[in-house]
Amino acid sequence: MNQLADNTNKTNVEQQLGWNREQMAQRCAQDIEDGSYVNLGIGIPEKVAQYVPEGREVIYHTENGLLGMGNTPNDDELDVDLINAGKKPVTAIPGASYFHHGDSFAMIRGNHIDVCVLGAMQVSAQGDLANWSTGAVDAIPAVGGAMDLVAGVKTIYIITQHTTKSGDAKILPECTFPLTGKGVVSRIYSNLAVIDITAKGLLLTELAPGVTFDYVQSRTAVELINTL
Amino acid sequence: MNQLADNTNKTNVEQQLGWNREQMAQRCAQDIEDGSYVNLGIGIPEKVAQYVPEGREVIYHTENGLLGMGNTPNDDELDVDLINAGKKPVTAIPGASYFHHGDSFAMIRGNHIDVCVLGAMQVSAQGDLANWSTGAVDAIPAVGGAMDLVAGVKTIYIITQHTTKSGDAKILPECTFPLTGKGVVSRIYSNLAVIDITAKGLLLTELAPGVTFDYVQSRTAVELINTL
Amino acid sequence: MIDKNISSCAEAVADIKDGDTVMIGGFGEAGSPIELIHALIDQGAKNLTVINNNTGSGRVGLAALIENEQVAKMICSYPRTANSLVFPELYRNNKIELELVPQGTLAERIRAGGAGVPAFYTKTSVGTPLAKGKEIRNFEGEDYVMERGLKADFALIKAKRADRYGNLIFNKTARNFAPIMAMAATNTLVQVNQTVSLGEIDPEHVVTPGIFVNRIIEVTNPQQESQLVKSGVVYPPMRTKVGE
Amino acid sequence: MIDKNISSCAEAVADIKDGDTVMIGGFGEAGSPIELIHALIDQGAKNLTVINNNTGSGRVGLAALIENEQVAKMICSYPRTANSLVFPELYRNNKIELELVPQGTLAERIRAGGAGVPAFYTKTSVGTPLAKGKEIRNFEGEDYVMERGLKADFALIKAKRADRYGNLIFNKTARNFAPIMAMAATNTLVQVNQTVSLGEIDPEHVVTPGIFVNRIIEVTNPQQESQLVKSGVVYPPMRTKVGE
Repeated sequence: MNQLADNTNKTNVEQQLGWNREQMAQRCAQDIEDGSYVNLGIGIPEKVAQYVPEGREVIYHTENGLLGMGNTPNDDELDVDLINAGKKPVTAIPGASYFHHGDSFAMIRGNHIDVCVLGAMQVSAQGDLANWSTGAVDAIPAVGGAMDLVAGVKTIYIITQHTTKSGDAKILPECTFPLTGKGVVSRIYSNLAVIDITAKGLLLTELAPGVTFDYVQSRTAVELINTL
Repeated sequence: MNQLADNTNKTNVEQQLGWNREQMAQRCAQDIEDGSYVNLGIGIPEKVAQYVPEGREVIYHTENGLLGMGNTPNDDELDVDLINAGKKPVTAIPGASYFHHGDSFAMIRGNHIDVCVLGAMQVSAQGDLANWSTGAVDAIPAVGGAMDLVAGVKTIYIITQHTTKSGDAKILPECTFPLTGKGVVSRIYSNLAVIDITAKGLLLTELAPGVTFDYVQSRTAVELINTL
Repeated sequence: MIDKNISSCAEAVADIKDGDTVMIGGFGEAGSPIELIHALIDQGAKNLTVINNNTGSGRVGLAALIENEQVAKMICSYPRTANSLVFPELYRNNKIELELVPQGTLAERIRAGGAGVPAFYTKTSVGTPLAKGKEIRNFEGEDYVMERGLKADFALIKAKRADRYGNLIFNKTARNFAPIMAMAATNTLVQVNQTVSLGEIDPEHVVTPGIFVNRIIEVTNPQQESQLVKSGVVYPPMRTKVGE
Repeated sequence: MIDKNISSCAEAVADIKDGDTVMIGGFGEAGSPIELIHALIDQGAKNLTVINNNTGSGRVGLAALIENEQVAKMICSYPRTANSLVFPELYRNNKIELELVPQGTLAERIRAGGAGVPAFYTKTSVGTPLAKGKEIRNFEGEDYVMERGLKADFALIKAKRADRYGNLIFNKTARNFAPIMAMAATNTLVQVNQTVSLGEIDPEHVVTPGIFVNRIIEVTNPQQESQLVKSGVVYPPMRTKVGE
């Protein structure tokens, strides 16, 4: 494990620096283009949908068989047979379509989905992602659709706290947790910065308000290239 | 080529012996069980449908995407978008379903169709079938769905003239034409006899009226086992 | 005459044998054939391999089948859910085997099994622990892992409507795994909310053609897993703990 | 705003390049996108690899595209039909390449290409000349041949109805290869008899979800290949023979 030197008792403060959860989702949403087909992971990624700038029409895919997922239903619209991949009730927009799991993952595996936004436990300098298991011996392993999404979707965005609750770096030379996919991540939206993963290295392209490059670098176990 | 010894000028007489085309189809139809899913090849096999005994309900599959194919349409029912695998107009029965080619051949390849009735150029003692090409150098090769059907359908029945127009045997120790499939044929309905292809050999189980075992044997390039 | 309707869930599951592989439709509770699963609990077949995306929740449906120790092995993508109590305990005590499969690979393996494809290649899981021990093969400069088709002796699924030929339509995202499981099982047993006459389902709208269906049981008002879990229902009702 | 409708077949096919691979829907004339094919003839891209079950009939549609010497290679299962005049002549003169593929293998290869599967195994063609040179592999005592997924730069297909998202429904057996070709092509161009508003196609009835569709052209009264052939129509109208 990559442990940062001075992480004692800094945790909560650190995770409150920069963008909060809503703002990370909002920042990511700016990069969702008009007309894209998008799959949003459970947690903060789900929030991206509400922040996509007006005037852009985006179609949401949920891997349990719906293209054109709409908002959370009102109580009177609830249907136990209409849920998302997180098993929460959703709605379907006009122009939606239902299909079975084979077809749904054909969309994913066949490179038809433009963008998938996921959370992360660790991301490596090469864009490897670990987000399904800590590898702990007593844990019940559960992967869901994460490996299919990272292998098949054209662009993978990650929204994550820059460090773990205990202050460990999540952006590492190599992931120490079991991988979800190798070389799959394009961009990270953390609470501190926006970082692009490129062949040249990790490019810091944007800083959250009140955060410095040096500070982000000190929270990152890989050398960052400052493009600002 | 396996040439029979005394085939000169016998051709037409020989092909008129025993069952005619309608009777071969009718004989085969007796073995189509109630409730089966059946795919019928172009030519004589197509005629089987009209002879299935009353009281049996059989569902016909056509590989271009229809389960529940009905009769030939009247002129006022014609729809160029509703055809069979031979590209002839058909109808759909109540309880039919349409699907795309991927799903249609999943039915075939996945062993879901019970019976397929096809024509043959040659059948070997091991149940190898040749029915798509003579291997002639100048011919335009065309295979269609024949190889998929013989590989995937549970039971393959063959309806064929016992010998070629020139009197050559079509039931041979080995096929000399390019194969459609190896070890795929279960039963042959010829104009002369019904022959089962088994691990023990070729069992002659039925003779057409006026035909003797010895006569059939003389028209067959493989030793037959007489079960009568 | 083709009539795939039968009169009870008990009759539907009667011939499931010890050691059989059983696919069970549903993604969480959406599409879960809870009445058929409960009939399988009553029937008692043991040592089953069960294929489902999850492992059930609470102590009803699939979770109850597992709690009743009828399942030797689960093949699934996500054995944890908020109300998953039964599987984790048995798993930690080595009383149940788990084959963890990425969700899309699981779906494609089932589809392949039904389509007569014994094996295929996918990029999913390459470079991860779930590819361990599997053949890796390079096509056009990219690595892929070979995955095997999955078949089953039985599929237990739920649909919205069926005719006597077994043509099925589904309700919204309750469709999920049911159509591909229907293809991959030797015997597909379907509980439907409503049976209709031939011709009432438009041939253009059929999702699962009848050829993939063997038995239909009308269950007009199926129970809802989440309601049962919320009410603390346990199946079978008399049981309070595994083995008692 | 997503609106995949465009105004002409010419605009739809404008960026097809020399050397591209083009899937063309249809089984015989059912589902043949004849107006799109004629637009491709007008456009003139050469050296194409075309994937279709057949090779067209008469001197219109796909046959006319071949006669116009735009097709370097055909991938198909059945290049002969009653009215197939053009392909046989070019083939015998070594002016066109043929990759003959069993129909179900062709369908599965296209479906695999669209589903991100680079290769799969099938029993079809084992022991026949069409398996020659291909990898044979034994699973559970049975031999299978490895077949590769097929992709295309463009798919030209015909549907009955579309909304602006590109959701499609088809008419009867004209559906055939269109849904899988839509999946396998980078750019899927669809001529439809009718365009409708969002929501007019029931989400349960959508056959091809819009994600697989790029451009929609409404052709209200498409020509019928068999009628054109019967009337002796030649496309383009001024041509009487190849090369003139």
